[in-house]
This record gives sequence, C-alpha cells and structure tokens, in this order.
Amino acid sequence: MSDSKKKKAPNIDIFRAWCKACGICVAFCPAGVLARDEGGYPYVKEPDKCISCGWCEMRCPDFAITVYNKDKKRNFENDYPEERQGK
Amino acid sequence: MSDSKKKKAPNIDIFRAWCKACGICVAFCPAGVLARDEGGYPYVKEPDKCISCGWCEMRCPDFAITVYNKDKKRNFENDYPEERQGK
Amino acid sequence: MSFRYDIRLSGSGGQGLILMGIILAEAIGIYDGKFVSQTQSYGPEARGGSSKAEVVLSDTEIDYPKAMSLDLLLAMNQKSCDDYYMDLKNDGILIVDSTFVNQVPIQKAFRIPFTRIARENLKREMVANIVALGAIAKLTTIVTPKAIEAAVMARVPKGTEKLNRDALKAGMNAAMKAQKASVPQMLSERVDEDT
Amino acid sequence: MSFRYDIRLSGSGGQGLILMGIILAEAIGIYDGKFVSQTQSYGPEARGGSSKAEVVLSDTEIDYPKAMSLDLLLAMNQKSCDDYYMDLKNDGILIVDSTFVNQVPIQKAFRIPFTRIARENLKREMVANIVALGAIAKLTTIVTPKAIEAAVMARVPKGTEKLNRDALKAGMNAAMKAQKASVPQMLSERVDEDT
Amino acid sequence: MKKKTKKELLLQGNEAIVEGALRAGCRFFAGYPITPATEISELLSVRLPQVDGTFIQMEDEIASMGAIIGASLAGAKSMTATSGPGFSLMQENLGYAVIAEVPCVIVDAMRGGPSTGLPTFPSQSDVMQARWGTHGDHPIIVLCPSTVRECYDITIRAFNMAEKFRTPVIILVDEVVAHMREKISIDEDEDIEIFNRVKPTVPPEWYIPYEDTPRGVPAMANFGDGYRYHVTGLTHDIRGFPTSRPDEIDPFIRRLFRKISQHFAELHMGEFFETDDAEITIIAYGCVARSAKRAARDARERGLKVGALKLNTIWPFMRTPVEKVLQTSKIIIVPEMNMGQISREVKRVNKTDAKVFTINKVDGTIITPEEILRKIKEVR
Amino acid sequence: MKKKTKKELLLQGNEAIVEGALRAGCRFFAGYPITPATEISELLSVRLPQVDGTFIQMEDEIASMGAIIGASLAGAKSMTATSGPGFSLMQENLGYAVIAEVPCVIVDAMRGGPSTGLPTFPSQSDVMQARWGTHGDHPIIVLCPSTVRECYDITIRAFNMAEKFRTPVIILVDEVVAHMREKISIDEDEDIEIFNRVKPTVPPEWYIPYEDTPRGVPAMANFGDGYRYHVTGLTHDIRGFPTSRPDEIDPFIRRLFRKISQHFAELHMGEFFETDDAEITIIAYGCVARSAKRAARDARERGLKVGALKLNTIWPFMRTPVEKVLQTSKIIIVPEMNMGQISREVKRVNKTDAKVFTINKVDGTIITPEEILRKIKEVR
Amino acid sequence: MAEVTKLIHKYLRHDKKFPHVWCPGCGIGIMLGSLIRAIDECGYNKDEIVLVSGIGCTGRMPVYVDFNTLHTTHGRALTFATGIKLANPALKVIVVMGDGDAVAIGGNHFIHAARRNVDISTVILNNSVYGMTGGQYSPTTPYGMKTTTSPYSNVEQSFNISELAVAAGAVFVARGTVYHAKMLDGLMEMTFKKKGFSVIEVIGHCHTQYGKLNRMGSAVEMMKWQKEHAVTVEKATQMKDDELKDKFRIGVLVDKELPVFHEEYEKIRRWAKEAK
Amino acid sequence: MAEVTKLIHKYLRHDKKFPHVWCPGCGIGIMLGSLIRAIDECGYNKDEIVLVSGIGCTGRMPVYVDFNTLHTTHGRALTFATGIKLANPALKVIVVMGDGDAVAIGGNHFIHAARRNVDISTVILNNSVYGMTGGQYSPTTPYGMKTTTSPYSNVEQSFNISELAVAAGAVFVARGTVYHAKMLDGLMEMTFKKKGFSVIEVIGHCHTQYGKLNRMGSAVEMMKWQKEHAVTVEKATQMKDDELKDKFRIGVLVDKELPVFHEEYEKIRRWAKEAK
Ligand SMILES: Cc1ncc(C[n+]2csc(CCOP(=O)(O)OP(=O)(O)O)c2C)c(N)n1
Ligand SMILES: Cc1ncc(C[n+]2csc(CCOP(=O)(O)OP(=O)(O)O)c2C)c(N)n1
Ligand code: SF4
Ligand code: SF4
Ligand code: SF4
Ligand code: SF4
Ligand code: SF4
Ligand code: SF4
Ligand SMILES: [Mg+2]
Ligand SMILES: [Mg+2]
Repeated sequence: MSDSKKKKAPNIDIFRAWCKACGICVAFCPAGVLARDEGGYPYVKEPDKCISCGWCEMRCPDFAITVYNKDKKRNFENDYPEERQGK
Repeated sequence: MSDSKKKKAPNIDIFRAWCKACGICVAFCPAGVLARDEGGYPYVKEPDKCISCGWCEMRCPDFAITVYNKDKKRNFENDYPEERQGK
Repeated sequence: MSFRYDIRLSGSGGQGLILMGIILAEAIGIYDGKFVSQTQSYGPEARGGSSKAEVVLSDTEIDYPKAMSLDLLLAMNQKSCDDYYMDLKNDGILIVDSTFVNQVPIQKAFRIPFTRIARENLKREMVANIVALGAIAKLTTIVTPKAIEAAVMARVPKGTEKLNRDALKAGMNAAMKAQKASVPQMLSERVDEDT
Repeated sequence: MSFRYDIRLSGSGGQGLILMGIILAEAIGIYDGKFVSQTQSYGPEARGGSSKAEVVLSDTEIDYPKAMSLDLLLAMNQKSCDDYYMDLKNDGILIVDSTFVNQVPIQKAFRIPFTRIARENLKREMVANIVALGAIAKLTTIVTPKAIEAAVMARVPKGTEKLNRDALKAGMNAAMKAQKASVPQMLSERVDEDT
Repeated sequence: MKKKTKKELLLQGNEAIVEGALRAGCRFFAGYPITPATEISELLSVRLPQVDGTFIQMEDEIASMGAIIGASLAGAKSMTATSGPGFSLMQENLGYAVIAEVPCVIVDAMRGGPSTGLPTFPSQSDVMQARWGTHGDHPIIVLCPSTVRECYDITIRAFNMAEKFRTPVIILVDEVVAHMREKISIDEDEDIEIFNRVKPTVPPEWYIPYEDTPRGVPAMANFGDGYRYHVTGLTHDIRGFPTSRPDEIDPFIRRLFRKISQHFAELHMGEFFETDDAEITIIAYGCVARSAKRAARDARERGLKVGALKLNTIWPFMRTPVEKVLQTSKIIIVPEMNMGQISREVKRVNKTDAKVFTINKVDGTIITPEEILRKIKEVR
Repeated sequence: MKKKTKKELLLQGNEAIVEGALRAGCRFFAGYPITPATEISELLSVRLPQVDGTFIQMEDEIASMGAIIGASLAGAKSMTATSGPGFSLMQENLGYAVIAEVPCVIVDAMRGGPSTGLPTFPSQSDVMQARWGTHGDHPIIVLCPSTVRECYDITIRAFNMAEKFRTPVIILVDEVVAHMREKISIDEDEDIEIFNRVKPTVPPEWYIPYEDTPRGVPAMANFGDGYRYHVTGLTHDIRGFPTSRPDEIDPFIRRLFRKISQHFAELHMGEFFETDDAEITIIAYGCVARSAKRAARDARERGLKVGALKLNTIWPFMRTPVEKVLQTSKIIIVPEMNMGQISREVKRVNKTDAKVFTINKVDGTIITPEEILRKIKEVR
Repeated sequence: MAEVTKLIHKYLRHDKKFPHVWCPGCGIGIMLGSLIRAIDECGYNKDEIVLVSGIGCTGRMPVYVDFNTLHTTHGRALTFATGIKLANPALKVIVVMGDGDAVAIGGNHFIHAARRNVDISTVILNNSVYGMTGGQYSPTTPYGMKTTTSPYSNVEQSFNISELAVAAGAVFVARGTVYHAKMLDGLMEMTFKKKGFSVIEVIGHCHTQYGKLNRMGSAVEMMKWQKEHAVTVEKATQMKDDELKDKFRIGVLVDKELPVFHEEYEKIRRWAKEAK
Repeated sequence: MAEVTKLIHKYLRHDKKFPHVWCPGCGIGIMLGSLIRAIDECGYNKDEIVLVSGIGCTGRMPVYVDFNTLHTTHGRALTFATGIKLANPALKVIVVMGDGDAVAIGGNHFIHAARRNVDISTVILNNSVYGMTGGQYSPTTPYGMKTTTSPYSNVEQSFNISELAVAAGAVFVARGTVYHAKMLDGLMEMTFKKKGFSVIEVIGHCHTQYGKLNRMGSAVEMMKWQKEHAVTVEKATQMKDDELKDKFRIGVLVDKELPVFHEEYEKIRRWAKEAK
C-alpha cells in the first residue's frame, strides 16, 4: 500500500435522510472537519483535516454519519481508564 | 409526712378487663415484684420489693397496669443520654 | 328429599374449632364417603373473639353450604350457646362444654366438661376439641368412630398421636355417661311435644 | 340555515400553524364577535410531522367543531395540499405557500410564497404564518384586518410587534397581487361548472 | 368590531375546566402529567399559588388521588386530572373517597384505549370504567361536557355536587373537547351558585360524622375544626368507627346510594334538541353530541324528523329523559366512540318498541355528522 | 368406610384453585397478600418450587400484574390472586394484557367493598369492575365458581381459555366459596384437556405476531424462541408496531372483540336447574347460586315451579341461556350480594314480558335460601 | 401519681372497643403508649393533631386515640397526609405505618415524601412481616427467615428502612425499639418536634406470626432479643465492626436541615402574585 | 471500516420509521448507539436479549432495535422484566427507562428490584424532566429550576438516582453521560455483564423542553455542560469537596456481590423437592 493511500482522507458519509441537523457532529469534531450549511445540515468542509477519530459517528443521535477508514484501534479521545472500560 | 408513709409500697393496679396476660410486665420488672397466676395473668406478689420504676406500666401493651406513687423523676432504668431524650 | 345434616361447632377463638370442623368434615367426607361442606367464621377479625365452624353433610351434592336449621350444635362456651341455641331444630342435639357453659337453655342437652377432661385427665387443655369430637362420634350417627380416628390421626402433629387417641376415647366415654344421664330428659321432652 | 365557514390551516410541524389557528380564531371570535371553534392535530406524535389547525366560524352556536367541507384551505407544504384539497367545497378557496407547493391540484388557487416573503423581505422565516394570516384577511371576508391585527398583537412576544405588523402587511399586499392574478382562473372554473 | 373585554376568552376545554375549578373555589390540585390532561396541571401550577391555593405534582396518580382526599378532609376543595392509564390507577382511592364520603373532583380526559392505546387521539371509552372502575358496589356522579362553555359550567357544578353530596365527582372530557378552543365569556361578577360543604353546627360531643339525615348527607367537619372524628375505608358505623355488624353496614351502604338516587332530578343535566316530534332520536354525549346535533339539523333539512338528546350527566344514568325519547321516537341511535357503553344502558331501560341502533368507532377519530346521517338513512 | 385414596381431598375453594392451576400447567405466580385470597399465595409458595415453577411476592399488586405478564411473554403460564383493593390496582396492567394479548389468569376473591370495606366477609360486588375496570373499551373473560369442585375445574378452564384466546382471564370467587371446604376427588391420570398457546410454525421472517386469523387469535411466540418481535400497550399494527392509522386500529380493536364474541358458545358455562317447566327462574352465580338451587328445591317441595340458572361464566354475559329462561319463565329473580349488577344485564337483554326482580344484599352476609323463598312468595 | 396510664387514658377513645385488637404482647400497643406520651410532652392539643395510618395491624392504631384520625388505604397514608399538611399547614400531621405499609406497597410514597421534605412525622413499626394478613414476608424480613410465603426460606435481601429514609432525603431519622420504651418516648418527641419529613423506625415484634414460624418465642422473648441486639448510636461509635455485626443501632441516625415544602411554597405564592 | 454505524445498522429495525421519533439532537439516540455497541461487544445474540421499557421518550427506544422488545406501561418496566427473567433465566433482560419512568411512578419497583437483586440490567436516561409529556418537573429536576409545572421555580429536592440505587441494594451502579459516549459504551458493557441488579444512570438532555425553559441552549450547549460538570470517580477522589460542589461523578460507583434472586430460587426448588 502506498504512503499516499495510507494517509488518504477518511471518507465521511452523511446520510441526509436521517440527519436532523442537530449540529452535534459539527460542534464536537475535534479537528474542525465539519461545518453546517444554511439549513443547519452538516457537510464535510475540510476533509483533509480529519483524524479519523470517529467521534462524530459516535455522538450522532441519528446514526446519520459514517466514518470510513477509521483507525482500527478506535482512536477516540477518551477520558476514562482502560481497565474500567468493561473489556 | 412520716418516714413509714414515704416508704409505703407503691400501689400497683392491674386492670384485668384489659390485661391479655402477655407476661411482659412480669418478665421485665427489675425487682421481681410481679408474678403470673395459672391463667398467665399478672398479680402483685412482692409489693414491698417494688422500686416504683414504672417500667411495667411503660411496657404494658394494653394500658392495663398502673403504678401509683411513682417517683416524680420518672425513675426509669434508662440507657440513653439525657440530651437526646427530646426534652 | 335427600338426607341432610347441619352441624355448628362454636366457642371462642383459641378452642380449635376450625380444626375440629376440618377433621369432622374430613372424617365424614373422605373416610365415610358422604358429601360434606365445611365453612367457618374467618379472618384476623376473629382473633380472640368468637369462633365457629360449620359442617353440612348429605348423601347427595350439597346446595346451600352453610348450616341452616341445626341438627347438631356444639357450644364450647356460654356466649355461643346463648347465641345459637335458637337455630337448633326441634329434634336437634345440643352438646355443651360444661366447663364453661353453666346455663343450658334447653333440656335435652348433653353436658360434658370437655375442657376439664382435657385439662385434668389428659393434662393438655388444648385437646378439648378432640375430646369433643370423640363425644360427637358417640352421640350421633353421622360419623363412624373409625373415620373420626383416622381423620384425627391424619391431621395432628407427629408425636401427639397417643394423646389425641386418648382424648378421643375420653370423649367417647364421657359421651356414653352423658347419654345415659340425658335419656329420661329427652323422653320427657318428647312427651311434652305430644301434648 | 345559519352561516358557517370551515377553515383548515395545514403544513408541517414547525410552521406555526397552531398559533395561526388560535390567532385567527381569536380575531374572529373575540375581536369580530362571531362564534368560533378551533381544533388541531395534537401531541408529541405530531413532532416534526404534519400539522393542522382548523377554525370553524358561524353566526350561531357551532355544532360540529371540526372542519367539514372546507371553505378555505391553507396549505403550507406540498403534502398537506395533496392530502386535503379534496375536502374543499366547489367554491372553496385554496391558498398555498408557493415556496414549497409546486403542484397545485386545482386552478382557482392563490399561490403566494409566504415563506420566501418572510425569509427575504422580513428576514425572519418564522413569521411566514403571520404573512399568511395577512393574506387570509385580504382574500376572504371572514375576518377584518383590524381584528386580525389586534389578535396578532395580543399573542406575539413583546418586542416583535413591528416585525409582525410588517408581516401582516406583506401578506395583505401579496394577497392583493395574487387576487388580481387569479380572477380569470376563478371565472374559468365557474364556467366549467356551468357546463 | 367589538371591544375586547376581560371576560371574552378563547379557551381550550382544559383551560375552561381550570377556570371553572378556580371559580368554584378549588384550592388544591395534585396530579401527574398525562396527555391529554396535562394542560390542566400546567395552568393550575400557574394559577393556584396566585389565589393562595396549592399545586403539587405527585409521584403518580395513586398519590395524586390520595393527596386530594387528604386536602379535602383538611378543608380544601380539591381536584386532580388525568387520562385513562392514570384513571385506572386512581380507582382504589376513588373508592375510598366514596366510602369515606370525601368531596373531590376527578377529571379524566379520555384518549384511545385500552392501555397506553392512542395517547393523543380522542375516545369515549372510559364511560363504564367511571361507573364501575373501583371494586365494591358504589354510586358515582359522572359529568361530561360537549363545549368549552360546558367545561366551565360543568366543572363548577361538579364541585358543587361534590360538596353537596360529599362524594367524588368525575368529569369525563374527551380529547376533542379538552383541546378544542371556543370563545367563552366569563363574568367574574356573575352570581353563580357556589356550594360549600355543610359543616356541623352542633357541639363536638354531639357530632355524628356519618349520621343518616333526610338528604342522606351528613354534615362534614374539616380536620382541625375541633370535631375530632375517625375516617376509615372500612365499613363503619355512624360515628365513623369500623363495624362488621350487618345491621350497621346495610343502612350505611344503602344511604350512600340513596343520597345520590334521591336527587336524580338535580343531578341530571342535558339537552333535548328538537326531540318533541322526532321519529328518530340520537342520544349522544361529549364531542359526539355536537355531531349528533349537526346530523339532526342536516336531517331536518332533508325533511326527516330527527332530534338529539345530549347527555351531560352520564351517571347516574339519565333514565327519565332517555325513557321520554324512547316513548316518542321509533328509532334511537346511540353513536359512541367506544364499542357501545351508554347504548347498553339505553337498551337496559328500554321497555318500549323503539329500536336502538348503535354507531361505534374505536379508531381514534371523531364520529362525524355524515356517519350519523348515513346510519339514519340505513335504519329508518 | 371407604379407603382414603390419594385423590380424595377436603379442600378449600382457594386450595382447589391452586390445584387447578398446577394441573393446568401454571408455573409462575406473582402476588401480594390480601384477605381472602392469601391462601392461594401461601399454598403456591409451597407448591410451585416443587414443580420447577416460580413463586414471587411482589411489592404490590401493580407489580404482581406486571410480573405475570412478563412471565407469560417468556413462556410460563402465569397467575396472580388478589381481592378488591388489589384488583383495582391491577386494572392498568390488566388492560395491557388485553391489548398486548398476553395470556394470564387473575383471581379476585371478592370481599365486601367499596375500599377496604369488609375484608373478611363475602360479597359479589366486583362483577362489573371485572368487566369494565380498566380504561378503554375491551373484551374480557370472567368465570365464577360455586363449589370447590368448580374452583378446580374452572381454574383449568381459565388457563385453557387464556392460552387459547391470548387474553387475561379473571376468576371471581366470593369469600364463601374461597374458604369453604368440600370433598373433591382429583385424578391425576384423568384425561383433562390442557390447552397450550399456539406457537408460530412459520420461519421467523414470516411471523406476524398480531396477524388476523379466522379464529381471531394470532400464534404467539415466546421471548427467546427466535421470533424477535415488539410488544406494546400502544395500539399497534399486525406486526406489533405502534400505529395511529385508523385503518389499522379499527380492525385491530374489532379483532380483539371478535376473538371473544365469535366463541361465546365455547366460553359460556353454567347449569340449568329444573328450568324447563319453571314459572319462576332464579339466576345466580357464586355462593348465591347454591342458595338459589336450594330455594328452588324447597319451592318445588311446596309445589311451586321454580328453577335456577347458574352462571359460571359471568363475562361475556350468557345472553343465550338467559334469554332462554326469560322466554320460558314469567318471573326472574336475580339475587346478588351487591346492589344489582348482573340483574342489569338480565334487564338489558330482556325483550320478553318476564318480570325481573332483584335481591340485593350488601351487609357482608350470604343470601340465604329462605330470603329467596321469601322473595318468591312476595312476587309470584 | 399514676401519670403514665392516666395520661394515656386522657387520649384514648373509651367508647371504642378496648381491650384493643392487637394480640397479647404485641409491641404495637407499647408504641402507642410512647406516641401518646410524646404528643403530650410536645404540648400539642388534640385538635391540631391528625394521626394518619394505612392498613395493617399497625394501621389499626388511629381508631383508638382521640385526635383527628384517618385510616387510609394500604400503603397510601403519606399521600393523604401530604394533602392534609399542604391544605392546612397549621395541623400537626403524624403518620403511623407498618413495614409493609411503609416500604412494600407504600415504598414510593415514602421516598417521595422524604425527598419533598413535606412536614410530616412518620412512625414506622417494623415487625419484619405482614402481621395483619397472617405472616407473609415483607421487604424487611431478613434473608433466610421463614414466613407463610417463604416456607422454605426467604431468598430476598431486606431493606434497612432508616437507611432508605436517609437516602431519600429525610431530614430526621431515628430508630428505637418497643423494649426501650422510655428512650422511644424521647425519640418520638424529637421526631414530632422536627420540622420537615422526620422518620422514626420502631423495631417491634410479631410473635404470633413471624416469631412463631421462626421459633423466636413469646413476645417477652422477642423483646429480650431487641434488648440484646440494639446498640445506641453513641455506643456504636465505640464499637468495632465485628462487634456490631449482628447488632442494630438505635437513637438519632440523621438530623439535618433542608427547605420544607410548605414554607417553600409560600415563596411560590408570593412570586405568583407578583407575576400576576 | 465504518464499524460503528454499520454495526448499529445490524441491530436496527429498518422497516420501522427512521429517522426515529426523538427531537434533533436528543441524547436518547446517542445512548441507543452505546447500548447497541455494548450489547454487540458482550457477544449476546439477538434472540437472547429482551429489551424492556416503560413509557416516555426514552421508553420509545425498544421499537427501533431487533431484539425481543417490550414497551410496557409507565413506570412498570421492571415488574414485567422481573417476570421475564424469572420465567426464563436464560434470557438477558435489559430495561431502559426515563427518569420519571424509573423513579417517579416507577420508584417503588426500582428499589424493590434492586433489593431483590433480580438479574436485570437497568439503563436510566436522566434528562431531569418528563420529556414525552412536555417538560413537567420530575423527581430529578434540581431545586430552583423551571418546568411547565414549576413555572415559578421547583421547590422540591431532587433524587440522586444512583445513590438511591445504592441504598436500595443494587450490586452495580454506574453513571455516564451521552457526551462521554465512548466511556458510556464501556460502562454499559460492564452493566450488562454484571450478574444481579445493575444500574447505569445516563445523564442526557432534553433541550427542547427542559433546556428551553431554563435557557440552557441547544443540545450542543447542554452536552458541553455535561462535559464540564462530569468528573470521573477516579479524578473525584483527588478533588476537594468545594471543587466537587457543582460537579457530578461518572464511572463505576458501586460494584459488589450479593446472592442473585433466580440462583437463590434454584436452592428453594431443591429444598422444596426434598420436602415433598
Ligand atoms: C391494596 C391492598 N393490598 C393488600 C392488602 C392486604 N393487606 C392488609 S395489611 C397488609 C400488610 C400488613 O403488613 P404491615 O404493613 O407490615 O403491617 P402489620 O400488620 O405488620 O403491622 C396487607 C398486605 C390491602 N389491604 N390492600
Ligand atoms: C400511568 C401513566 N401516567 C402518566 C403517563 C404519561 N406519561 C407518559 S411519559 C411520562 C413521563 C416521561 O418522563 P420520563 O420517564 O423522564 O421519560 P422522558 O420522556 O423524559 O424520556 C408521563 C408522565 C402515562 N403514560 N401513564
Ligand atoms: S450529529 Fe447526526 S443528526 Fe446531528 S447534524 Fe450531525 S449527522 Fe446530522
Ligand atoms: S472522524 Fe473525528 S475528526 Fe473526522 S470528522 Fe469525525 S469527529 Fe471530525
Ligand atoms: S414499678 Fe417497677 S419495680 Fe414496681 S412492679 Fe413495676 S416494674 Fe416492678
Ligand atoms: S403487660 Fe399488661 S397486658 Fe401484659 S400481662 Fe402485664 S398487665 Fe397484662
Ligand atoms: S398479628 Fe403480629 S403484628 Fe398483628 S397484632 Fe398480632 S402480634 Fe401484633
Ligand atoms: S422531548 Fe426532550 S427527551 Fe423527548 S425526544 Fe425531545 S429532546 Fe429528547
Ligand atoms: Mg409489619
Ligand atoms: Mg425524563
């Protein structure tokens, strides 16, 4: 796999039919990847900045956003000790 | 008031109509004043031993026993600090 | 019409009347094979107060399950005797525990000191009810002595079999005595009726 | 028979149709002094979905409180237009928000872009309902402009009076334009009927 | 254009119930939110403290019913409001209010059932529950408004009856009427009859809290008034103490019934709408009574002699008015938003040759005038 | 003297209910103690664990009703037992069992009411509550034994009906019958019909949990059987999902009624006692039916043509049998230990000239044969 | 001077059937004595007291005493009491309940009344069983005990009523026993004097049902058990955990301040009138 | 790989009306995601899960997911769940409730199920309000807040759901927030794996009702509040009382062992058969 392919920007898919434009994904994206259109709906404004953390997907109340190519390790910003994560 | 009068044995009155012969007054009299007849009913067996503590009266579930000439100070054997007695 | 016999067992709360009722019903129903229905005054309200159990027996299905006109009344205390004797049929039988019942309102009654017998002869006041059952078996034809004994044995706690068997016996014996004593009275009663 | 006029205001959840219904009913009932009854689709189930408010007015007590054959239908989106136009009387009036309603099933409709007017002229999309109220006051005789203005003023939050007055005005103006445009259509419709 | 006066208001049925309650003197409300009765709670939480009353939201409907009984015993006119599921939960304590003779008002805003059913859609299916919902035989007063104005008036009447007869009074309002807005004018100076419980005038030693009186209703002392007495849900003697003596129970239970049955005329409210010459009479209540009147009007326009009898009192059943139309009409139609509840009663009292037909709707939609008209055409 | 066999027993009505339940396959009981139903709990706490069943005492009757519905959904035949106050509390979840179509059996051992009333005395005053106690219109099956034998048999029938019709079945037993002891013989080898719920046979993808079927009763999968479906107390479509579409609700609610009404003949149980030539027929149920039979016997002895109709099915109302005696008898007497509940139904269906009289007793004592005889003499 | 019984007679309803309904030796009667003495000591007049109960043996108490008395439905006493207190805050509202009444069917009302801090004094007689209905297990029946509905053994954990009251927010929680009758007088008095939702759990005994089934002996025996297993809060602080293992604490467990419902509601009324 | 959403889709009932019923931004949807992921992580199969709810916005959850699902009556979910678990202990029973469902009308069932230690995992979404009925105060609405039935101010004290669970005897109690969604996955998983009565309180938000009335802003704003006011149990141990004053703890609050009801009952069955 080429280097460029590895660093390829993640593919973020927003499923408009289910999205309710709540703005949560946009507000909490740690990398400022997402923005809201005039209707309040999210769109991927800065695809390259995405760090594949998956937080947008995790917090979307409507299962309307999908992050492809996410880091297998589930790279969430996590504020809770590993041993208490229920694994 | 003469000395003998002061020491006069207390008058213990058992109201048979209400007494249910439970035996509580007898069992917990600290001075062994009371005893049970064949029907289980209490009677004053040793009037002179009575220390006027009033416990029999206090614990009778049926308000069937009265201690006259009780010490005004309410001379109960008490296992609870004065300040917590709600006065 | 079919044969029907109405019994009321009455007294005060602690005298074991409900158990008596059950044993009697079981003896009549299960061991003697008749139709039987047993009812009772019920509930915590009855604590300490009056108590009564009724047994109705018949050779066919029983419709009304409570005692109507009594063929047999057992009164284990004065109050129940006073309250219920009016419900007796003319030829009904009254049996009283003469330990407690002093005033018997009608002549043709059997007076037997069940409690005294239990207390003095058997040293256990609580079997007064079994003593009374023995008497009933003797004084009436509604239950066989065999059936009553089997029913008692099936219901009493283990280890008390002898005591209870003795109690039954004592009751039967006392009944025989009473029976003799009361015969003339009953006859005189009958005579009265005829006049 | 007494005069009765049935109105349905319809659209989607967030378009303020219930408030419209209340204001219209209040204008007609309290300020114009007619009998009025207002009902609505109700409940959290209606969240985000369709919404409708109905107003019935009359010069006597109103029996059936829901709209029957419609004298006036306001459709603020396509779905409600599609769902309800069949309920219009032959000479009933259809008013649509042409911002959202593209396909108007009948000819004699007034097409007014309430939402666009609110959004563009008044910079507040949420007053589209007030714009529509203005239009209704103009296009029908069921409510006086004075009454509608008073009712609006009584219900809107403090500080928004001017905005809402402007919205009403804008609605009335738009209605006058639409009225002119639609006259021939209405006539042609009538002609059709006669044939 | 008329001037807006303070007294002309566009109110929802639920709001009018609140206004009626306050006007009647209600000063205590305990409830638990439920659609479609919630507005009553919400508005009273605003209004009651303004008049030194108390609003409390309890942990459930059982508690709400308990609290209003307690408040009433302490002297406050009290009320709760709920819908079917909550009404089911109130049944045990409702029976308590009956046997202990505690005045209070319960509003059941009917929605589709059974169970959670159709929370936001109308129904009339709690009519029989209102009569029979609690265990043990008991009389009950149940009223039912058809208009916003009636919501106001009937609520006042409900409080009056509760106080007058020392009994819980139920208001059954359907979702349509509860949420409908109509203009009503409320004149605060108007001379409306407000009834307050009759208090004992005898000295405390003479007070017999459950005394039999000619009216069947004993005087009621409030807790704290100096008449110390005992209140219980057990069958009790005239002094309020538990009894299991048949000779005390029987007259007591019968008095409970008598105090209602003896005042039928006073309790029965309704409207004859062109029934005098009607060959067909529609008997209806709640929102459906409006469709019924409309249908009667429309039918008359078509030359059919149709009338309508509106029932505003559901229980005790309006036997006399119903018998009257049974006598005069050949056909009776009972449209109801249930599978047939009041129609059973109509049939029960029907000793004539009149035929009783039903229209039953249980799909969450109101019975329309057309549906009634269709039935008229079908059966006449 | 006959030999005691294992199968001849002197049992209380309550005990016979327990035996019947176990025989029918009951394996789960949740309840809360209350007089006069407590023996059922107590005995089942001994017996259920012996047969790998579960007994649990819940925190109240609401919880008990919830638990038996849950247990039934998980596959166990389940039951609860209570008396009036607890029965009132069960009403909400009872309606749930109706709309979600969950088989279960509820015993209400009737005592004097209303409210706490007369805890240890008999009554028949929950008859209408059993029909109408929960909010929302709904059908219900209610059975009522008169003898200890019937307690056993009817309990088995109740479980069978519950399973067959996917519905709660109520057993109303009065305190007299609940506590009366009679001899009954139970043959464990006897070939008694035991009905178990019909499970789906289709693959899970095809399963339609609330499908309309000719019988009106859909097949029922247990939770865990591999048919994952949704159960709700909201009105639902055939797949079990909430709906507020009138075109889905209407057939659903009507199916609930139809599955009962279509099987009246099967559901109706009772006894005609010398009614064929009877000029006077007594209609009764529960312990009073025994007095009725006795009264009929005694009357016949006196030369009066009196019969009795015993109702073992209270709801759905035994219209056809009742109509039959209404046709043949000139006089109907309905003695009840309430202020007149079933008599209302008799009057409702009475289209003949037969006169319907009532005997109502609410003082905690049973109606005696003499009282009925007295009435017979009074009215004939 | 026979002040104790004489005083009690001042408050009894003599026209009611005495001897009372309770079994010989039942602790409920002893508790009733304490309750009366504490009320007397507090100086309330009879007319201002409302004594409310639910259903159960304990629930039978109000009928015997000459106050405003209210015997409600099973488990619901606190809901009625809430209505009474809020409709007329001048009344002193005391609620007596059995353990089943209070924390089985009535558990929810109990925790909510505590949370709201309605000014009610709550007296709970905990005899670990449903006495009235014949000895079925209650939520306070200890694990392993026999009752008529746990014939083999109770498998449920039990509530600690006082701790539950604390967790729910009661501002005053005390525990006593009927054996320690004198101490009970004092605790009862403190409970009544406390403003807000105060609770006293009274350990009693039901020897006729619970005691019998578990071979715990007569009323006397069971009271001896109370004597031996109760430790005052004060003593308990000086004891080790294992010494305390089979003991329970008596005395004042919690005494704190929180806004009282009807006083808070007075504020609401002021604000409401201002907003009008 | 889009495992998160893909995984979720594996469990959704697609034939049900999506988007779901909840308001834009409502935390219930986020919690649903966590719940599904935790179930997946635990490795349960769909057929063995029974998801039970009461009535409320939160109560609407079961309809969307492909398990055995049961939408009961308001407040009663745990009673149905108890019946299910005891009738078929092989089933994994999970109950989801709103705060009102769980501790207002359902409070008694909650404390009793906890006391009995019935093997049920209980998930409570605490949004401090009755969402479904339009924003009335609930037992968890803090003192002083406005709701549609406390228009001036709420005068009641509020329950701490987790503490109540502890006092009632729950063997496992955790708290999380919908903001801390990842942590929630883990806590949820632990809750499900625990045998006995386990509880997870999930702090959510109802911005459309409660948030609006108290000017707390949008869903995003309210989630920021969660972020700022939550402190993990671990961190909290290192913080001073005054630092913790307006904070709440998230993480595992209690994890202990007690006999589990259905296992205990197995013993009873053995004894019962022996006694037979
Ligand atoms: C709704 C309802 N359910 C059940 C009962 C039956 N019942 C009466 S008292 C009681 C329990 C009594 O126990 P407790 O509260 O501990 O009081 P105790 O008798 O032990 O003093 C029960 C279950 C009832 N009266 N009402
Ligand atoms: C017996 C009963 N009472 C009241 C209601 C009305 N009701 C439905 S949901 C609800 C409260 C919802 O609040 P919560 O449990 O916190 O859930 P949320 O909607 O906030 O998620 C109420 C009171 C009902 N359905 N049933
Ligand atoms: S979080 Fe989900 S629903 Fe909200 S805006 Fe983003 S994609 Fe849409
Ligand atoms: S994956 Fe992370 S960085 Fe990428 S858009 Fe989502 S939240 Fe932002
Ligand atoms: S007063 Fe004290 S010493 Fe005297 S008899 Fe009573 S208990 Fe015994
Ligand atoms: S304590 Fe009272 S009731 Fe018991 S024996 Fe003594 S006097 Fe009698
Ligand atoms: S049953 Fe128990 S609690 Fe009730 S009075 Fe008797 S001893 Fe006391
Ligand atoms: S009302 Fe509140 S809790 Fe309910 S869906 Fe909307 S935001 Fe969520
Ligand atoms: Mg107890
Ligand atoms: Mg909530």
